[in-house]
Amino acid sequence: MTGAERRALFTTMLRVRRFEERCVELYSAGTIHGFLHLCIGEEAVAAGVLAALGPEDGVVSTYREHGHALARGIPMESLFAEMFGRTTGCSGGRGGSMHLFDASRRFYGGNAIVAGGIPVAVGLALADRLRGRDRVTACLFGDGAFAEGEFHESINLAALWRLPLVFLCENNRYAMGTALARSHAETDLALRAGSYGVRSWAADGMDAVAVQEATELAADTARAGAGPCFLELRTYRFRAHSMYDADRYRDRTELEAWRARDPVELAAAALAADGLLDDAGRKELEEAVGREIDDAVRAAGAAPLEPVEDLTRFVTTATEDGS
Amino acid sequence: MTGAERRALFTTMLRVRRFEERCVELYSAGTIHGFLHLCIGEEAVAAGVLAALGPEDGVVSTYREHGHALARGIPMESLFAEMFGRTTGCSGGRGGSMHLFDASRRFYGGNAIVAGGIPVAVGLALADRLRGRDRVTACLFGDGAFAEGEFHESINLAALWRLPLVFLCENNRYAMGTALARSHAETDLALRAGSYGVRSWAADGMDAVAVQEATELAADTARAGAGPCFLELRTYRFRAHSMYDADRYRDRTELEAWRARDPVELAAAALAADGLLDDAGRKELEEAVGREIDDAVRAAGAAPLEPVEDLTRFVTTATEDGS
Amino acid sequence: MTATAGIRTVTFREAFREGLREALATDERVFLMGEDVGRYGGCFAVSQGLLEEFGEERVRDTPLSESAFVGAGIGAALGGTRPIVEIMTVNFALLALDQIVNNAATLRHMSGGQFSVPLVLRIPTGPGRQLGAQHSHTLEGWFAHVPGLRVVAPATHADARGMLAAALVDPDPVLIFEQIGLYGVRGELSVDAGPVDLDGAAVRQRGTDVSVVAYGGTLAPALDAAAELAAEGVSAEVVDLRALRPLDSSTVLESVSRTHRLVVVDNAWRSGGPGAEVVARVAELALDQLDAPVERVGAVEVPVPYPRHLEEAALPSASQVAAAARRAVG
Amino acid sequence: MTATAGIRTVTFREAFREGLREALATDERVFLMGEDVGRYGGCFAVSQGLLEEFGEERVRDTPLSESAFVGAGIGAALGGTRPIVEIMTVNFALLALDQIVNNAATLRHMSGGQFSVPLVLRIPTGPGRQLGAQHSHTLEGWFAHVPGLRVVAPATHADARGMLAAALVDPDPVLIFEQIGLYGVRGELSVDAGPVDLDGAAVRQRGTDVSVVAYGGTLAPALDAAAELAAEGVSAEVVDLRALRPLDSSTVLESVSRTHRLVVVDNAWRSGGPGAEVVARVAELALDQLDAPVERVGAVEVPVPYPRHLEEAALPSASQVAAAARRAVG
Ligand SMILES: Cc1ncc(C[n+]2csc(CCOP(=O)(O)OP(=O)(O)O)c2C)c(N)n1
Ligand SMILES: Cc1ncc(C[n+]2csc(CCOP(=O)(O)OP(=O)(O)O)c2C)c(N)n1
Ligand SMILES: [Mg+2]
Ligand SMILES: [Mg+2]
Repeated sequence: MTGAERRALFTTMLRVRRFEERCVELYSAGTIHGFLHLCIGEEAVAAGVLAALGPEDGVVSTYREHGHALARGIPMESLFAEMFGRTTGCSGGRGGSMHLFDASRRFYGGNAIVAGGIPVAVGLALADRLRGRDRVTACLFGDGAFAEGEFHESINLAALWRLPLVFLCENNRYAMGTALARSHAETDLALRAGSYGVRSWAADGMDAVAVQEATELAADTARAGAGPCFLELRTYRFRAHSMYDADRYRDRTELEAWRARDPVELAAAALAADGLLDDAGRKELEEAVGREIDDAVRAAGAAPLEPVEDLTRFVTTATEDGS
Repeated sequence: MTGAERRALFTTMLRVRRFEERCVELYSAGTIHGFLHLCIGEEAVAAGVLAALGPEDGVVSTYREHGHALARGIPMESLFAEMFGRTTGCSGGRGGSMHLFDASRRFYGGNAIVAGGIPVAVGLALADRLRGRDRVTACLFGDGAFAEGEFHESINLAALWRLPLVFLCENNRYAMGTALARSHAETDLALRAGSYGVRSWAADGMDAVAVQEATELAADTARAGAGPCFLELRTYRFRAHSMYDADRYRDRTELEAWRARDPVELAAAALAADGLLDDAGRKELEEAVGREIDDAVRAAGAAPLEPVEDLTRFVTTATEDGS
Repeated sequence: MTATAGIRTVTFREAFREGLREALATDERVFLMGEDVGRYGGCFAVSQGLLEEFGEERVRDTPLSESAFVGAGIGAALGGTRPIVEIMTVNFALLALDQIVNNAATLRHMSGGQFSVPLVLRIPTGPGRQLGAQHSHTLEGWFAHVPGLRVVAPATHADARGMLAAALVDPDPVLIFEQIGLYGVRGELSVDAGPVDLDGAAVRQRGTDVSVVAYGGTLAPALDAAAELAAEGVSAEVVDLRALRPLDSSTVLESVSRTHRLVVVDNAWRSGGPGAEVVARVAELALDQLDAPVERVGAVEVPVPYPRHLEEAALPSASQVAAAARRAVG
Repeated sequence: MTATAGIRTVTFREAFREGLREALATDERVFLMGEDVGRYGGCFAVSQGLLEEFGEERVRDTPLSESAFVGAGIGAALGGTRPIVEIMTVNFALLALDQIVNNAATLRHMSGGQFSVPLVLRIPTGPGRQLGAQHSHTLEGWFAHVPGLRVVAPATHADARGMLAAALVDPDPVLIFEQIGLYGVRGELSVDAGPVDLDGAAVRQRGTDVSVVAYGGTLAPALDAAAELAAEGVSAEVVDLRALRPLDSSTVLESVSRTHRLVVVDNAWRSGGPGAEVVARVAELALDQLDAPVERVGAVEVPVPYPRHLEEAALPSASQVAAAARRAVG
């Protein structure tokens, strides 16, 4: 991987980290509402996975999708605007944090039902196969989703039909307050996925380079017609499940051990070691990201709210125009 | 296994076979209605599995459960009566062929939603654990059910909680008209079940002795607290999926190859070879079974229909007495 | 299939199949998927022959995985195809409800109008075949509750033939509830039958004394009841709702404003069935038009029992409809 | 929790928790299971502390597997225990509908009365927290459609405290819909509060001019509206349904026979919501008592939007109830 690519990964992670830190402030200030799930600690997954995809590929994600959305290239301004409920939001303000969508970037959300996006991803891949299009669909979900029947039905279907799909399980070891070993009789998720006859392996989810390389391999395999791949990305969330969570179910020492492998700082250190990022460069980048965020928040905050008269828009095509 | 036990298995299989043959006649004659799914060809599973269980153990089955019900000891008369819709039926006539129940024998049906009984079986096993009772629950289902999410959620739950449960997958290679390899990316079901961290193996489902021995081992393991076991019983249905099925999706040569391993005749031949059943004995048995069926059909046919005024009984406890 | 002067006699099954064949033949984006739609020919033989004609990529047997293949239909619709997904019977649709409610019905809205889900779900339904409590559900009312879905119930051969094409043109999800009990019923169909309008109820028989509102599986008993009533000198108007969502209340209201009496018939358990909504709309918008208490004819509130005599007693019938109409007429 | 002379002030959350603790303490067959009910303390902190008190066999965290653990609750109920299963919110109950409809509601009937399913499902519900289209469903009406289920919706502290004990005594499945928005609301509760009757609506406020029928999450806006109306000289009677199945229509009919005007309020989409059934019963059984068109106040037929101003506009409010009552009074 080139130095430029590694720097790009780092930049993405930094943007995600600072973006979400700002989200926390805005939530506390009462500017963002509803549920807010942060991926702080998991930025390497977002950066690595999305860097491995092409613009024609599809992406299906969960309610913990800020990082995926940013890494996919959705502008910060439209993400903030979405969370502010403004018309310039990436979902027109209708969705909020859990429902980020962007048709132009084939970003299919933003699904708040655990595992609910997985069958949809199977269908996107099926459509590509049927229409003879050379693209893959990347489907992101958590370790908790792996316990849902919908995941199992879906991976069997995708494997059976050898669809161009990559299952990306973001294993942060918890589903809300439930630890992996309290959700799964067998906790080696990559091993289990292999039982569906798909290529399946795990990668270090704190290392963006490893994530990108693994995802590239998986995507290439799927694209080549060898059927879906499953990738378990082992990571950890540094913050609570959502802004409502008092986070009483985790051991502080466990958290600290994972924090020692902070993906942003790991990448920074590696770049520094290879002479690709010095203190001045880091500072410059931080400032640029800070400005990007400030500008985005300002613009999003100035964007209009949808008039109440338009309430029934977007229910069906017939009501699209508020009629 | 003793000769007496082997003869008992054979007798059970013969009773199931002749019982179902009579069902076909009664269906054609318009005496039995609704859906009727036969297990002809799969009798070794019914005989072997049920012989391995004790009277306190629980049984959960599917709509293809005549054999399981008979082998569990539910009298023929109450099974016929059920299919005739009579009050003396094992479900009071309310259920029909797909919904055979018998509380006194811990036979929990009779579930017509594919995989729908599996979570219930998990709960029965959980109750035994919670109440400190030394029993196991046997859960029977098909190869098609293995594709349903409910199966996967359930086996994970049972394995996670190490419940005294035996999963018995009656793999007859078809789910209605869909062959195993068109339902499953990986067709080795026992292998896949093993990925849940449960003991899992396959047995010859045309050999009642093998089925009984495998089930005994599985039940003992589960009873001993080692968690659930999964058993794949490889078998074949000789008849169509149901009485509605024109059976156009199977190759006749495949069918004939399996018929050559008819479980009833295999067992008869083995008994004969070991001097445990001669022609006279077989004839005597056939006659006894024939009489049992004749008597049962007659008694069932003479039983009363429920008065229409009682229509709303059995909805809730409050309506139990038709009030 | 027999033809005379532009009209032929077909079964509902043939009418549905003709719609399917035409859809597959005229739009290469269309495909059919579901349990046993291919090799088996469809649980009710509706798709018989289509696998042979269109191949297994476009007539696609699925594993038993209702949630996954309905969700895959949603994704495939998002991906630019036109999936027709068959759920073998409505009883198994419970397993796919999350996908239908939370994705199919909702994606357009949640995305601020960016995404359409042009999915067609075919859902055979209808009790009355002695299949017992788990296989006799009538649940179209549940789906009709959900904004973002369109719910139709063809009760004539022309609707059976033509609703699919119209549904495929709709950029939003359409659920077609097909009456299993009608599949074998023969009736006339124009040789050039084609797409029909999905919106709007239809008055199937004009009358002046009482409005009988039915749809799908209850249109036939409603018409039978009307015939029975006619013999007694009671003129019943029979309205076929055709669609439960959007519900065309104006046709119902217009009819009631002439007859001043209302009987609503469906196969669902009475409490909270689709009939309740029809009654509620009239009570809101045309209360003063009613000259008699409203009558609902639905299923008795019991899981459908297996024995024929109890099943018959549990389900609505033409004679119950006629009796209700008589009470209304007073 | 503060106490004076036999009365203390508690939140709904505390009232629910007290019911749970009592159930676990007094009957060793009782256990609680669901996603995050244990270590997390319950998604809404209702079961906080119970794991520590009763141990992990009886306060049982489950994997994300709604169908399996609800079905396991059914099996455990059949097996002689008294499971209380929490579905984290009603939005996820869609994934368990098959188990609820086809097993919990049906096993007694299908087995000819041999089996009881003494299962209690706790289902937090209620929109209005800006959670968007997938997390704001109001679906208790669907469950109320199904024979074999009992569906209750506590709207007072006494009901929150006492319905669980009554539900556990019931040999059939009981679904308790808990209003998330009420959890933090304080109110008075007797120190010796205990089981309450599960059947029967309650008149929460007497009035003479109009009957406002509500339950669960809409009782508070209904009472607020009544206060608003009282200030204008309109006397509204407020009926709390308490249970949606069985539905106590007699209390509603009795009220309407005095006020001659009806407003029904629920949080569901109007078409096919539970309010339709209330209206239908009145139109069937007491049409001649109505002096004005019936009014329904429900949610606008749109997936619930995220932004506060749109969400507020989509959901029913006290002022909408008051306006409807004014229209009814004329
Ligand atoms: C079907 C369903 N059940 C429950 C929930 C509530 N819930 C939201 S996130 C979550 C945990 C999911 O864990 P995981 O899949 O590991 O993803 P993570 O949150 O760790 O990213 C739960 C239980 C839900 N949204 N959907
Ligand atoms: C959830 C569900 N989907 C579809 C059906 C219709 N159906 C009944 S049996 C069956 C095939 C089941 O196959 P398998 O599990 O292998 O059992 P078998 O019939 O071979 O014994 C199907 C599709 C059903 N009853 N339930
Ligand atoms: Mg997780
Ligand atoms: Mg099979």
